[in-house]
Amino acid sequence: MNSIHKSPWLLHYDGSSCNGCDIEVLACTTPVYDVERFGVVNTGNPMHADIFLVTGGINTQNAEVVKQIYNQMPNPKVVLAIGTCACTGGVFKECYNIQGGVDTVIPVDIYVPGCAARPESIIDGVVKAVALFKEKSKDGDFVEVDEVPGDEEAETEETVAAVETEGGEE
Amino acid sequence: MSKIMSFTKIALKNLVSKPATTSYPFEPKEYPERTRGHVVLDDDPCILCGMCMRSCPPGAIKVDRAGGTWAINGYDCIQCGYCVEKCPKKCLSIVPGYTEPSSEKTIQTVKVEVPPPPKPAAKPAAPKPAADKAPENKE
Amino acid sequence: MENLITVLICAPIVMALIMALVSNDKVRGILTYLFGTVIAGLAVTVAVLWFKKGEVLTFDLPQTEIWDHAILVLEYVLMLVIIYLSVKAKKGIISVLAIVQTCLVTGLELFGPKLVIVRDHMKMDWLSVIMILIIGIVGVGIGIYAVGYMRGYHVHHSEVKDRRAFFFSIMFLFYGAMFGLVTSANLIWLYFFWEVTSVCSFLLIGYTQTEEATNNSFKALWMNLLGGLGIALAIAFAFTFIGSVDLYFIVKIASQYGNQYGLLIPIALLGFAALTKSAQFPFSGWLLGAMVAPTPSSALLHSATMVKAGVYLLVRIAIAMNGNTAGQMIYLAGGFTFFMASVLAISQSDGKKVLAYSTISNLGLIVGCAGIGTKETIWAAAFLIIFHAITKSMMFQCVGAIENSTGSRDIEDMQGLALRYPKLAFILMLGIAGMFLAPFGMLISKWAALKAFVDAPSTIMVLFIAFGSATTMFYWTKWFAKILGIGEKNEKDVTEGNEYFSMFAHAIMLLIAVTSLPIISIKVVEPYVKDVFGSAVPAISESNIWTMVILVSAIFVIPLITYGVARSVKHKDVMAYMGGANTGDNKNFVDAMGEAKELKVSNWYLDDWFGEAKLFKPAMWGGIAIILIFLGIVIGGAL
Amino acid sequence: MMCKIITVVAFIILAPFIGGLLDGIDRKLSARMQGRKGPSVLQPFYDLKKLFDKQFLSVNKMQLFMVISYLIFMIVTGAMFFAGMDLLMCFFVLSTVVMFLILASSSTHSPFASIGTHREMMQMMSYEPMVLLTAIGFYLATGSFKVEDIIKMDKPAIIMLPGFFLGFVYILTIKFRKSPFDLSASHHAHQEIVRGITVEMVGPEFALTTLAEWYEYVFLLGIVGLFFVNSNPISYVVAVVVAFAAFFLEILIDNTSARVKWQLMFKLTWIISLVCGGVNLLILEYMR
Amino acid sequence: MQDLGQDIIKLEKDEFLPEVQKKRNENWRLGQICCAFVDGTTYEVSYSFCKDLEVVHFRLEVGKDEEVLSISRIYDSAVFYENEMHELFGLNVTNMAVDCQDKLYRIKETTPFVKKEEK
Amino acid sequence: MAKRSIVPFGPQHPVLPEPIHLDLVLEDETVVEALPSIGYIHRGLESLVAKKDFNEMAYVTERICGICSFMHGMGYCSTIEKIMGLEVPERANYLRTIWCEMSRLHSHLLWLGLLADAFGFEALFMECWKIREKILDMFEESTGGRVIFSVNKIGGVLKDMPAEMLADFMKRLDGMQKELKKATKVFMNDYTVKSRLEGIGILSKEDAIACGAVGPMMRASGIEVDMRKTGYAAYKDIDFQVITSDRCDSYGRCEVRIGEIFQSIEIIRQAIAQIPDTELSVMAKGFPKGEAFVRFEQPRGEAFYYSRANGTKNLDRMRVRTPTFANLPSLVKILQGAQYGDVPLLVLTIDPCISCTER
Ligand code: NFV
Ligand code: SF4
Ligand code: SF4
Ligand code: SF4
Repeated sequence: MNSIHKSPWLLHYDGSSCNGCDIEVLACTTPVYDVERFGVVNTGNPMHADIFLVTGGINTQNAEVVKQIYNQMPNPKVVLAIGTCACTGGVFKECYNIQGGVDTVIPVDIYVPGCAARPESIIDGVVKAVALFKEKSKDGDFVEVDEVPGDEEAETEETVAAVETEGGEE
Repeated sequence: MSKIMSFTKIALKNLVSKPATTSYPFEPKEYPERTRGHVVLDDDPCILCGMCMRSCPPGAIKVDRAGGTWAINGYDCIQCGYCVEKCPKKCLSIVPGYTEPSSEKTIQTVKVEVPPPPKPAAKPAAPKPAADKAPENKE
Repeated sequence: MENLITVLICAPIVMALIMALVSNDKVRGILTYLFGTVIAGLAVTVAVLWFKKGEVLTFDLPQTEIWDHAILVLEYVLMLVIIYLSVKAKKGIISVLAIVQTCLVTGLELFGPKLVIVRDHMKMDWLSVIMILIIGIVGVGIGIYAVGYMRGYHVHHSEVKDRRAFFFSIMFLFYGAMFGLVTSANLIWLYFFWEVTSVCSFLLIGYTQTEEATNNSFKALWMNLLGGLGIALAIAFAFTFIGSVDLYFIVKIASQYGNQYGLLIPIALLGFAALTKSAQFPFSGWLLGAMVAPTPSSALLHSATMVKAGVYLLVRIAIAMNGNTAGQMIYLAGGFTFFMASVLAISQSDGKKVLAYSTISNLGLIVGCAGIGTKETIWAAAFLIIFHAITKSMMFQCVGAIENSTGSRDIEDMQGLALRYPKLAFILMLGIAGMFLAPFGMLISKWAALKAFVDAPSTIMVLFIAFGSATTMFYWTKWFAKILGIGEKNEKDVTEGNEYFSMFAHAIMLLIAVTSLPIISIKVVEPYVKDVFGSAVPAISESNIWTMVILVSAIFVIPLITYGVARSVKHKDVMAYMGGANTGDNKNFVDAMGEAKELKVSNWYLDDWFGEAKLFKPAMWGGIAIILIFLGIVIGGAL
Repeated sequence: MMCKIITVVAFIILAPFIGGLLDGIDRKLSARMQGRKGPSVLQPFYDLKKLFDKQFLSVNKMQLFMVISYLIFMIVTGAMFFAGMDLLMCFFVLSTVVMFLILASSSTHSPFASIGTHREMMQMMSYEPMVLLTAIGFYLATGSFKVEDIIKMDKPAIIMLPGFFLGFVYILTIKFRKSPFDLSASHHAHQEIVRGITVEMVGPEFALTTLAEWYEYVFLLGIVGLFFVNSNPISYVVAVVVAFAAFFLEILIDNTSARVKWQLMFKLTWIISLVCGGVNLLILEYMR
Repeated sequence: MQDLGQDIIKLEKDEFLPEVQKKRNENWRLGQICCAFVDGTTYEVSYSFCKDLEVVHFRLEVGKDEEVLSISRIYDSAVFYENEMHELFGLNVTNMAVDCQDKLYRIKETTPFVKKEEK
Repeated sequence: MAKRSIVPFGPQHPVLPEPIHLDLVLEDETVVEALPSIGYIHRGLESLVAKKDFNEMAYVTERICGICSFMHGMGYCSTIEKIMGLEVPERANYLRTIWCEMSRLHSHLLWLGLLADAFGFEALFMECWKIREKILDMFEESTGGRVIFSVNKIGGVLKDMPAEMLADFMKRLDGMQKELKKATKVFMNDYTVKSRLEGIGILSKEDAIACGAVGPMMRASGIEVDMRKTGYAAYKDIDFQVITSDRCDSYGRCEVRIGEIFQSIEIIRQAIAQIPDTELSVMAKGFPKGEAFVRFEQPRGEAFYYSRANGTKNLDRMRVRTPTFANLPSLVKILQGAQYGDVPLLVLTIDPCISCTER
């Protein structure tokens, strides 16, 4: 049933990264690393994406954006935090406008460390993410709506639930 | 002069020549020696002075004198190399090879046997290899 | 039959007089229903009775002499009316046109040489029957619609003086004039009815008596009078060169001898007159201006029937235009108008304006068909007339009803109409689909026309159609797309039952016409073509027509099934994509100031490309050039 | 008759495979032209399967309904063509097909889809004249609009229709959604309208659209082939070769040009249609 | 390391705008505006103007609750700098051509650069 | 009868790698109003001076941006060097120059690629990034990082480039130059590309000054300003001409940047030829006190660095005014009346770097 591992499409969002990780993500799609070998397409549209790559930490403004994009992605989906900033906030974690890593707003499946994360690490991360799909889709009928998995702190869950659109299935 | 399809030559050349793509995950990548991948501790000379901890910009290193451990969060380290520069004992080095992506942010902890109060110019006591580098769960 | 036709023409005129006296709204409504039914009944009876015989009928009305004299007198009355009105509005110059033509015609009639060949004044054939049915059924439908519409109209436009008695009276008068027009064989009679319709149109355009309306009404008047002058001149030529004012005789002679002895001149002049009536460039301005009139008059006069008088006349004389300069003038003017009007329609956001341009454009196509004047093009023209009349009338009514309910007829305000007013939206969508989608009637006709043009052969017309179809598609599609989409539910629909009655009647008529296209072709259009040309072939092979019919059903059945499928699929609602700035309800997003801002999605109007400011003048000049050049050639060639 | 039914059934069954394979070849070749290794040629099928396996999110229910209709009518168009029916009718139905796609995307009230929709309409307005002219060209060359009659000619139609062929290949660039005219759906590269007309199509819906596009590929290449097919059996081989060559040309154009704006597209396309189609048309009519 | 125009010219508030206007008239472009909050009492606002390779720095010293006149009506591009200063430092800039109302960066904290001293 | 639509452009938008939001009010596809909004990347790292000591700040500042990272580190170090009156050894100056130009190369190539992507020329994008990888390899070999280098320290540099390495780099750059010539020709000559660049986004000379444009943006409007001419680092010893263009449009900006690519190679060539053999750094003793402004020419234009030190290990204030910040007003200006299809392109022609802008 699971066919995503052959065609994982990804969406990249630059949280508050310094561009370092950003351009490395882009570099992955270019000739030298060419992730399209694995069927990866950089879609740019959450509705078409399976893997969500976030670079950079979370700040006041982009928290909402990240949550919204996450919610617009159909199941099954995985989230990759690319770079030290996205993992923990990195060197900026003490800045007044940085809440921390991506996991402060949405559940993160794979952390890819590095400042900047190397294309090789990103590829490794994607490969690991793809392996996760096997488990994810086994989790029963994914046509069912599921709330954001609650493996994070309660506070996170609340905020995420707040942006969930209403209305279940028809 | 404007031409149409002026990229044709390059495109066709690319088409017939070998692609620039590496075969990375299938063949390991060879990093240049200077590559700043991750920080390693040679625990022999370390005196747990904490200099590295204080100088680390993101605060990735935790030095616990009492517990005798030196720990680094690979998911927090930005490979800046400042700790390496600052360490009085020059027991840190930054080497190629990145911290692996994983689904948990693990901390590498190294047990460091601190030699008895150092006598100047004395050789440190016989080192006990601190092999315990098993990752511990952080969160 | 003679008597029946007389009644058909006279009854509406009598009714008009009665309506003029009724001031009570209820009574007017009831009378309209009653009279409407009578007229429709008469029209159908005439059609059925005629069909029983199924052959061309030439006849005279009883007491033709009296009629002749009456018409003579009435022509002067008409002239005086025009003079009075135009002088009153300080546009006296217009009356010159009226005086010249009336004097010309009546002068010839009274003092001119005796006619060599006198024939019957009336003629009935398939084309007349088609027209009678259109006027009788489509027209009456609009009349019934008008009862409800005008009520709503005056609620909305309290500033407009309530002159409904006048309105309905003119409407009925118009029915009569139209019936007369399509059955007359005598050019002088035809000319008279023609003038009556012009005046009716003029009066209805000026209904609201605002400055704009008055100006536009006079614009319509002078342009139509110019056309009238064309007929008057044609009559004059016919008088002097042919010695007959029998339309059919003139056509026959001209088609036999071509451009010898100046025989083509009356044909070209009639064609010219038809161009004005059918609002071809450069005369399109009046039809656009006419959109200030209340919608029923737009539906009745300015799309379904009166403007059809122009193309009707052209189809009548088509055979005489086959392959000569007069024909070239007509088909070039038509093709050019078809293309330009469809291009101009793109830049319009006012629903009625779009319909107006589309009307001009489609009339252009019919004109083009007539100008080519071959069997196939006439086949196509006949179908275009039928489908256009039904569809356009329905759409005008629908836009009018939408305006009454929402207070706007701007296409942008029709966002999500399908949710807000499902019934109106259905009519509108059916109309739009009918206008350009495969496999609806208009498209089949257009297809036939295209094929006919290829066979003609006329490269320029083929190109006009190829490009014009593309632009047509653009403006319809964007309107269609607007209707779907999200909108607020449960808005109040003030459309009255009688309006819906008429609209749904039209919808059913449309569907019947589409599905019975092969039958209409065999029973009506082909015999007509055969009668005119001696033989007939349908422009499109029968197998194709049947496939089309099957497709029509498919286009209703398949979406029905898929709709069911789509509904049964489980899904989860999701926000529309707005770059992560959606505030959650698909209507607002987080703007640059950090606040919620309403999203707006509008259609394209391509003003820099196809705007009126940019293209209207060139289109006018193009039309003028075509007419001047070819009229010059025709007249010059004869001299 | 039997033969026709077989062709139609073959079309309905095989077209997705051919279309998908073409898509795969396209992606592979494009990647190679860009100096990359690229995905496997079967990648489009993996993608399709995955899309069907995804959760179905929907912005507006109307959309799915329109998308299914889009697919079905696309198949009908292709089937009509391969059944040897009237070419002009195929084209007319084709524009109805595009209508459904447009309605599908416009039903969502999404800013990006809306711009995509309008560009799609603009594209339609641009290529429609040439499409109609192509059908007319065939009629003039062979005396029939019917595909079954056209393929019975003893000379390939291309001899009479070089201008139409050029024009048609030109507009194929638009229909195949290739640079420089990939304006409304943004198949390749990143575009200001995100995914344009397909931006709100999620999972299965997007899969259906893709499927319809594959059918369209085959249908359009079929028309390219029609320029060459005649009563000589070898011509079929030639037709297939030419269709592939045309496809390759489109890939090459895609990879060697920037995306132009619709203004330029519209202007160029009409001019080319007018010149290629118009001149050839004049000549043909003169010859008649 | 050579850098032209290192000197910082201290200006009084009333001569400030005329000076800026003069620069503008002489076709200097606005290099930057920088605010610093020192000693918990004063803002140091530095304006740099550049022409070709030259640079001139003007310095205003502003008390905590004092106001600074905006130069955004002279230099359009000052808008971003001034809004930034207002949002991050709480510097009162009056008469700005476009006032973002502290929504330039839309941060959670108010005036993060002067927090410690104020609270 | 043009009707208005509103498009929320961004923050997440595939055509822009970085989040920036624009409210675009459109008539058909013509932009009648464009309101930018930033703050999606704002971190507030300038405030870190209160928490990190001035040496650590060198590592923080180079993470302002991963594209122009090197010069941020260098710019910050220069301010402190200036405050403390440190003489940076010449070799370090030369190495800095070489790395600066390599940064410019990589940044401009990156930009060319993104520009190609914005006008939908995927193959060209790939080609540019393919070439760019070679520079990243050089960076990695010389500094140990592909995009963040961590080689600057107060008083000099941390790593040396031995002569063999420099010679090797030069050889590789020569090879690159050939490939680049071919690829950049496409930008300059291709019909479709030109149709997207010529006459798009006109910024006149006067507007450029009024909007405070800097860098290639300004030079493409015919103003000859290049901070490298002030002679910091080793530029005083290097002979080069400032590249300008009078076209004032996107094509001009592209032209200028392409010119600078080749110029950078030339500068590196000169620097390698002249590099002296000295120490790599001088020791900084004590804490700085005072303030200093420094201006450098980043790939995107002139950047201001400012530090104000008070004699403790923490600075009072550190500020970076980045070129993109200065170019934003120009962006707003050129967006007016543009076509929607050109919006990404116009955003890209200022070569935006939002992370620099917002810090
Ligand atoms: N060049 C550069 Fe920066 C700096 N400073 C700029 O805006 O890129 Ni990230
Ligand atoms: S991890 Fe490093 S390179 Fe990546 S975004 Fe953060 S600071 Fe930049
Ligand atoms: S690694 Fe070096 S600096 Fe760190 S605690 Fe050990 S000796 Fe001290
Ligand atoms: S390399 Fe930098 S970030 Fe990593 S541990 Fe050392 S000082 Fe900390």
